[in-house]
Amino acid sequence: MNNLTELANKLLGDGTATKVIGYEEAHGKTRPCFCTEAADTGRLVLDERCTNNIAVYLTKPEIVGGHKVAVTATLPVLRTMVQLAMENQLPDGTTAIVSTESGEGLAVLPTVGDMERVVAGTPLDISGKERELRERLKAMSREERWQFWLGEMSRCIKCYACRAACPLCYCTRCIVDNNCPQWIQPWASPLASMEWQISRVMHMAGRCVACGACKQACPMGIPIHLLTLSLAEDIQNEFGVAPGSVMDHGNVLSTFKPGDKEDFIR
Amino acid sequence: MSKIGVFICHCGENIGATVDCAKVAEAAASMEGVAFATDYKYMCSDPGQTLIKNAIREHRLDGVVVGACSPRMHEPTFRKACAEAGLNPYLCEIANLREHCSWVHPKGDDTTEKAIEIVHGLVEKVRRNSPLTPIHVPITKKALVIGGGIAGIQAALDIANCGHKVILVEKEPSIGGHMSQLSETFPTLDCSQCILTPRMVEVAQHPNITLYTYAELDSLSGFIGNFEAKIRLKAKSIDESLCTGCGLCTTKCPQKKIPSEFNAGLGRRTAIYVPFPQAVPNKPVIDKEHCTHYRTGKCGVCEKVCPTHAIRFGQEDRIINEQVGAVVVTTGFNVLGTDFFPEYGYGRYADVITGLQFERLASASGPTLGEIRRPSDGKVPEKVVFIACCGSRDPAKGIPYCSKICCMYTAKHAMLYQHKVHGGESYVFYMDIRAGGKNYEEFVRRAIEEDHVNYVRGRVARIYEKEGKLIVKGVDTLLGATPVEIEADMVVLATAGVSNQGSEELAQKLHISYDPYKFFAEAHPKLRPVETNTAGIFVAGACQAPKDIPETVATASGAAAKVAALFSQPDLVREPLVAVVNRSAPPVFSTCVGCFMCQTACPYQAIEREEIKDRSGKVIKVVAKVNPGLCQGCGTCVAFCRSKSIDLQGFSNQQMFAEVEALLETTN
Amino acid sequence: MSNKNIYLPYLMRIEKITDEAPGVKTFRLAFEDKAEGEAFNFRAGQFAEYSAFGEGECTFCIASPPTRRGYVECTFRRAGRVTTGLAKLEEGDTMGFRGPFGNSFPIEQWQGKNLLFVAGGIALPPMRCVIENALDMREKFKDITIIYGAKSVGDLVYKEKLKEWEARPDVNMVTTVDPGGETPDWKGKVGFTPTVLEQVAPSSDNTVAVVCGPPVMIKFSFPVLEKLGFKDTDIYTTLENRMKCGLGKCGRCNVGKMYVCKDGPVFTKAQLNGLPPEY
Amino acid sequence: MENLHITNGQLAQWLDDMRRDGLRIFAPVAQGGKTDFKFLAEGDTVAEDYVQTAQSAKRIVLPMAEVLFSYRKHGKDIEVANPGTDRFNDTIIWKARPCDARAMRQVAEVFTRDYDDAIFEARRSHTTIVAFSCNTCDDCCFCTSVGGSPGGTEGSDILVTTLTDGGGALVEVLTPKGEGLAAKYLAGAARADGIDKQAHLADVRVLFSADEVRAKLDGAFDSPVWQEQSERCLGCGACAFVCPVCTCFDIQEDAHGARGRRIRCWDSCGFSMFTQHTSGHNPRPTQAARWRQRILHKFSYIPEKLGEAGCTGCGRCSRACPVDMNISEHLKAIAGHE
Amino acid sequence: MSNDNNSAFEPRIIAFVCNWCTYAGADLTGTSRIKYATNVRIVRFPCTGRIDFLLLLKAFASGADGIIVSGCHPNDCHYTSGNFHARRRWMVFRSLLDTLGIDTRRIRYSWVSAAEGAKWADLVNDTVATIRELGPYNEYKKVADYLGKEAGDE
Repeated sequence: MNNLTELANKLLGDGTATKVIGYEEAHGKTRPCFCTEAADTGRLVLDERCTNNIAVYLTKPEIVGGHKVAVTATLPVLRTMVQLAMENQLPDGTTAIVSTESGEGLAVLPTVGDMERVVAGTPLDISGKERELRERLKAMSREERWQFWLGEMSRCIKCYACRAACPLCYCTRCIVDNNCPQWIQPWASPLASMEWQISRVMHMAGRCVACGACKQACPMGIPIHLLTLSLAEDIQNEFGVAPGSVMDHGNVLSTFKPGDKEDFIR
Repeated sequence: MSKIGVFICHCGENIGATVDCAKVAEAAASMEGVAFATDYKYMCSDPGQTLIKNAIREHRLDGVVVGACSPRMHEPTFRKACAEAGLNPYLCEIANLREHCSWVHPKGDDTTEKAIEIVHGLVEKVRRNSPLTPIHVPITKKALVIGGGIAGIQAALDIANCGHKVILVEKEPSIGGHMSQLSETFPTLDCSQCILTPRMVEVAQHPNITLYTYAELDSLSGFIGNFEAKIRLKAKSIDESLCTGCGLCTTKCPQKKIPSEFNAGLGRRTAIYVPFPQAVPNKPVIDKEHCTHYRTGKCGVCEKVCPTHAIRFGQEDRIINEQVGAVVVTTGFNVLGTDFFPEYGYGRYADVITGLQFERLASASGPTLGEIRRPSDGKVPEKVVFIACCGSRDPAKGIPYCSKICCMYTAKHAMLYQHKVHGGESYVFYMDIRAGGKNYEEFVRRAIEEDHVNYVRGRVARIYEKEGKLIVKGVDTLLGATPVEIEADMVVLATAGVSNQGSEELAQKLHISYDPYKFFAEAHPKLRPVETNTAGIFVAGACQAPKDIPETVATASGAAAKVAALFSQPDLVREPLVAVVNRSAPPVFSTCVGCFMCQTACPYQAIEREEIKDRSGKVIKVVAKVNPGLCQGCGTCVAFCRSKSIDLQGFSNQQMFAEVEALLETTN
Repeated sequence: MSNKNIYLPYLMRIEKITDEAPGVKTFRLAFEDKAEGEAFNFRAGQFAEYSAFGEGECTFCIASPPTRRGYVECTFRRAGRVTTGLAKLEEGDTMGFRGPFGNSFPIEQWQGKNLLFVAGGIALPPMRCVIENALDMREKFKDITIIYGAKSVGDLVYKEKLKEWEARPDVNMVTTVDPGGETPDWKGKVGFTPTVLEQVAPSSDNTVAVVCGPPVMIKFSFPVLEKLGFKDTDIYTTLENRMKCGLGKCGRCNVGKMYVCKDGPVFTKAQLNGLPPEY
Repeated sequence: MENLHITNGQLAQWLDDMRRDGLRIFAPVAQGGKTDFKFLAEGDTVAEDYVQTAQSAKRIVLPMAEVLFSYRKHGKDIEVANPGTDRFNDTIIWKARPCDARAMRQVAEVFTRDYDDAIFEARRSHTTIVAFSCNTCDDCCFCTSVGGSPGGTEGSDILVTTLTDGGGALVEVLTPKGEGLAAKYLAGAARADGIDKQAHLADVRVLFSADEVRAKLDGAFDSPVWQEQSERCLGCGACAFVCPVCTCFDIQEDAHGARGRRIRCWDSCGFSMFTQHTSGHNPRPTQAARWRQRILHKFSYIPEKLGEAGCTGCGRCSRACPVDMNISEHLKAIAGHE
Repeated sequence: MSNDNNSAFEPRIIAFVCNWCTYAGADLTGTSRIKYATNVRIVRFPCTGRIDFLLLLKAFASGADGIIVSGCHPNDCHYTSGNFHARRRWMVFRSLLDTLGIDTRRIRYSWVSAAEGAKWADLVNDTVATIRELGPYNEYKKVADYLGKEAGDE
């Protein structure tokens, strides 16, 4: 029995949790799984292959209703949990299980405060391929960017996998399902898809933890995470709020500073 | 709405000469949902209004667009007319064809076309209007005044004299505030206590005023007309009903070396004390921090000597609840201490004092009985230097603002010194003399010209002690930055007026905003100077910014008038143009998901949490709810809400969306 | 291969609007194209898709009976975008109509039997069609009993029809409102519809029952009927699943092996027993 | 109908010729890390190395969004414009998979039963499907479990089987439409003789029996299996939108003032809003109920009508699913469920 | 991207303004009889804080060539902070639009107080001139009419 299984069993056993949301291995990848009893926990894994953001389940009454939940949290998942807590969406008594910094051991974070401390000590770093893509996009002319995104948006099939996979898209009724007025055309077309993405990204402003779940979920391979990443970076530059960090009060868009920049206002 | 009436006003020539009004009406008649359209010379005239009313009745109109002057002009007129004809007034919209069209464009097809499009936009908007009814909020006609200085006293008396109950809360053992500490007041030099004391007594005796001294606000909840205040009555350790205020305890108390707050640290008081002889109420409190009994369990002299057995050592703080309809915040200000100024000795030199301390020296009730004697050795100073703008107007000290009162009181201090110490020499170092106010400039001139106070324009760089003298080194900028050095016996610093201790905490309890210096912020600096952004909470006096007595009293009376106006209504009637969080049938209840980000965006604390429960009382979800008593209808929350669960009545998403699309429709 | 665009609605002129209850209206619609109107046939129980141009399509039954030709009527409650759009229309305005769709009440098979109609609230319209159809051929049926209930007096729809039916000697008309929903001058019964049904206790002998109403009313009425001895094959109701196309294509109203828009909306209780409870 | 044997050069030439003639060709192209169908434009290269396109070619006959009719309001009158069916152009779907071609039949069944959908019919009649047999497959493929084959001809107008030994391709001309195309572009091609097509096909393992699944599903409505399987399902529409068989659609309004259009657009039974009434009542309120509907519809309800599963085993849903809702794994479980 | 046919092109501009400052300022422009271009259509909002970013997109989709968003100067907001919230929203929104390649030059943000009648006229004239120079926003309009053009083909 590995450490994770042991720990999960302990939490299930001592009543800390009645359901563990974690990852299991399947088809050469990992995927989310749910354990409610010791017999289930043997399949739990937690390593760098775990890329789904399973915090998405924390806002689903069907999953968490009537349960005390423990989540085996990767860093993006943990960031999400802290953000969810700030938005009153983290179910009471939710516990996080994380790998310790060395990667060897496991730690239990029983409170949001504990989670915040871990998150605060691990700032987000946008690098590698994402950085490259972002730089490439920046280097384009405006017209080129428009053509680039128009091309990408033309491939969108409006399946809303980006919405479904995003743990911070938890609205009871999404704006696209609101037809009074019909803010966004409900069918797939470049404009409707672009308007949807603009809405999604604006709604993510200052909230997105840059986990990349949206991109990973997109069956068409549209790099929509570039939009949230770009915005997150701009917000960090402008307001000093880093993606994945939590403001103690409100949100980037629900607060302001009297001295905010206004060089674009004439 | 689909029986819209459109009424195009010529406004005489004002619109008619530029816009083809008949054509606009004709175009409007063919718009979807329009049942009736006409034009008329003067819609706002009686016949014009009658025309609208008749059309509403005759065509059973369910919406009206009046194309006329700015809605800021006649929207109320036309809405009233609609109401008189039985149409909900909020189903009437005004198309601005004058200020936004005929007056700014030349006569021509483009202008008429624009007028048609403006009308079209509003027709599409009004088709989505909903009938609204004004919001009635009940009012508890009792006011809470926080702070018993002159501002609080004035506000309490004014409100009480209007026949309303007032609760006045003061954190010190006596009301009176800073004004009771002052000697004479500028520019009349009348005795501060002489004019204040009668007001203090009036407060104590007023049947409409309940006075709580040695008390502080614990918390405030609710909203305009309906606040609940929790007030902490700190334990005075006496039974006030038994105490006669004879003062025997204070004379017998063995702890006599406590610096007196009232005397700004220049005098001493006992542990059981009345802050000053004219205190209201004139009953002592025990300062637990210094009392031997509280510290060691011994002593108890006061208890023994008290003839009425009024001492209560076991007394505890008490919290009382008061329902009030309005709150006036008059918590005043403070002055910086001398220790704030390294260049002037960090407060180490006993004879470098603040202006407030000088007031006590000059006061007949002060520690020197009104004689100017220096604190260190009690000698009468022969040379006194007054330094204005100590801290004020000094961004480096973090106080860029002007403390406003210092110029005047410094002139007064110098003048009082000259009056009391004949042959004495006084110097005032200043940056600018700001003496705006009735008889103020004359007062300063009198100090200079009649009392021969030496005004030196320049900064003092340093003060140091040398052989019992304070060496004041500065420059005279009017003499080409000539260095000036004065051997003074005493230096008085006009230290900056700053916000009172705990003001930030209080602001947070009250949900009112404050500026970077923690002075409370008014709702509008010009037009709403005594209101805060939280409806029903008013501010007055120096808690907003340093103010002199006349201004303090004026704002206090202003705030009182606002309270009286609020209380003069049977209930509070508000425009229904407020935000609303949607509600629907189970199982959805509301599309609000309860993230409460809207709460952080609302400038008015108008968004509350509502628990939605099932039949058994179990909470199913917690959603936002707008308190219509507090909401001012700015709509910031509406634009912020991700799921569009909040909408603004009168400017709803559907209305604005339709108006925008309609204004652009002809291009499609 | 037919070249007809099956999504294209008939254009209908609104001839008459009746306010039935708060938020509830009845439209009488006439075909813009007279020839289309003359060729139009339907059966009691069928439904149609009604368009408010600019808002979309919405599904409700045809409320007028097929025996009265030249017009169709529909009754709806203002709820979502489309019904709100419809409610804004005025007499003389044009709207769209696509239908008739679905199956119907087998009214021919009921000849010679007693008929019991139990309806609640806004569900009287689908019933009205079959009631009037039956009344128009009154001699073919035995006793006709109508039990109709609503939340309050104000919520009763078809107030004129109710009076008309009440006045007929050959109809046993019972109206009821939920407790608390009565007005001082209310002369009908007070009580929930299933309860009143139990009180009235119509005989199940040689009787078919048609039950239309909100899910909760149906849920409580079925056991009462069962207790009264009605067989599942003699109890009819209509399902109101969400629909879009009405043509058995869009997939929305699929319940088990049925498409409510094509195989329904009329089902017997016996049929419902074989369907997953997804309605 | 005949079978032809063409060289690799001829195969390439065929495509080149059609492109040169300006035909509308809908073919797999690598884009954004995925291979998907698109109308070939100047410079596009038809993808070679891939198992399956992200989407099926379904949108040629059932676009993601299409205008059903348009209208204009004039006061109280409405003028409706039927866009007609003569606006469509001939389209060749190049390199469809046999599973896609087979799915077309099921899609067509929906739009032609009871009421003929003229718009759909017109689109379909303008479409020619040139399918390519699968030489390779992956773990998500399971056409053989649902009655299909990597070399199945059903639904195709022409089926091309590239020969794995590099010896060109077998071209099976299956319909008159296919014949027309072959006559024009493969006029000189040799007749195929003795080619063992089977030898060149991918080996798609049979994972379960569709009949067994169907039999199990008959009494499975209340089974806990739905809850178990769907727990991780996120409720997005990716599976339905990439599915070659799914046809659920929505009818929506595109209205701007006096003008408007009625639009048909894709929808999915996986969305919670799909069945939700205006009142908020939802006959399928949980993801478990929606997952059950998806499986029952494809493997129980459709077989009842068509005699075969509403699934051709293309495996796209499994590949597209962000949380690995692997359909064959679930079906295997159902087949083995007691 | 300039337009060959600029002289014939009349930009369609829609202005989103707050009731208390800019709307009143535009009223003052009228009262002062200062003339400006007819191209602008004003939509009145209680506060800039109320203006939804989607409404701006809707304006472009409906055929606007340019947009003005204007409200109270900082610290002058009738509701204290609506304009501050709006300012943040527009900062973030602009950055996103720019990432997407939407032409942010076509959205003009301004503060116009109730006393700045002349500034309003200048703002409108200036915006009209800018948009005239940029030409019609065909890029966006073309995409907006996707169903009419491309989907019919598919």
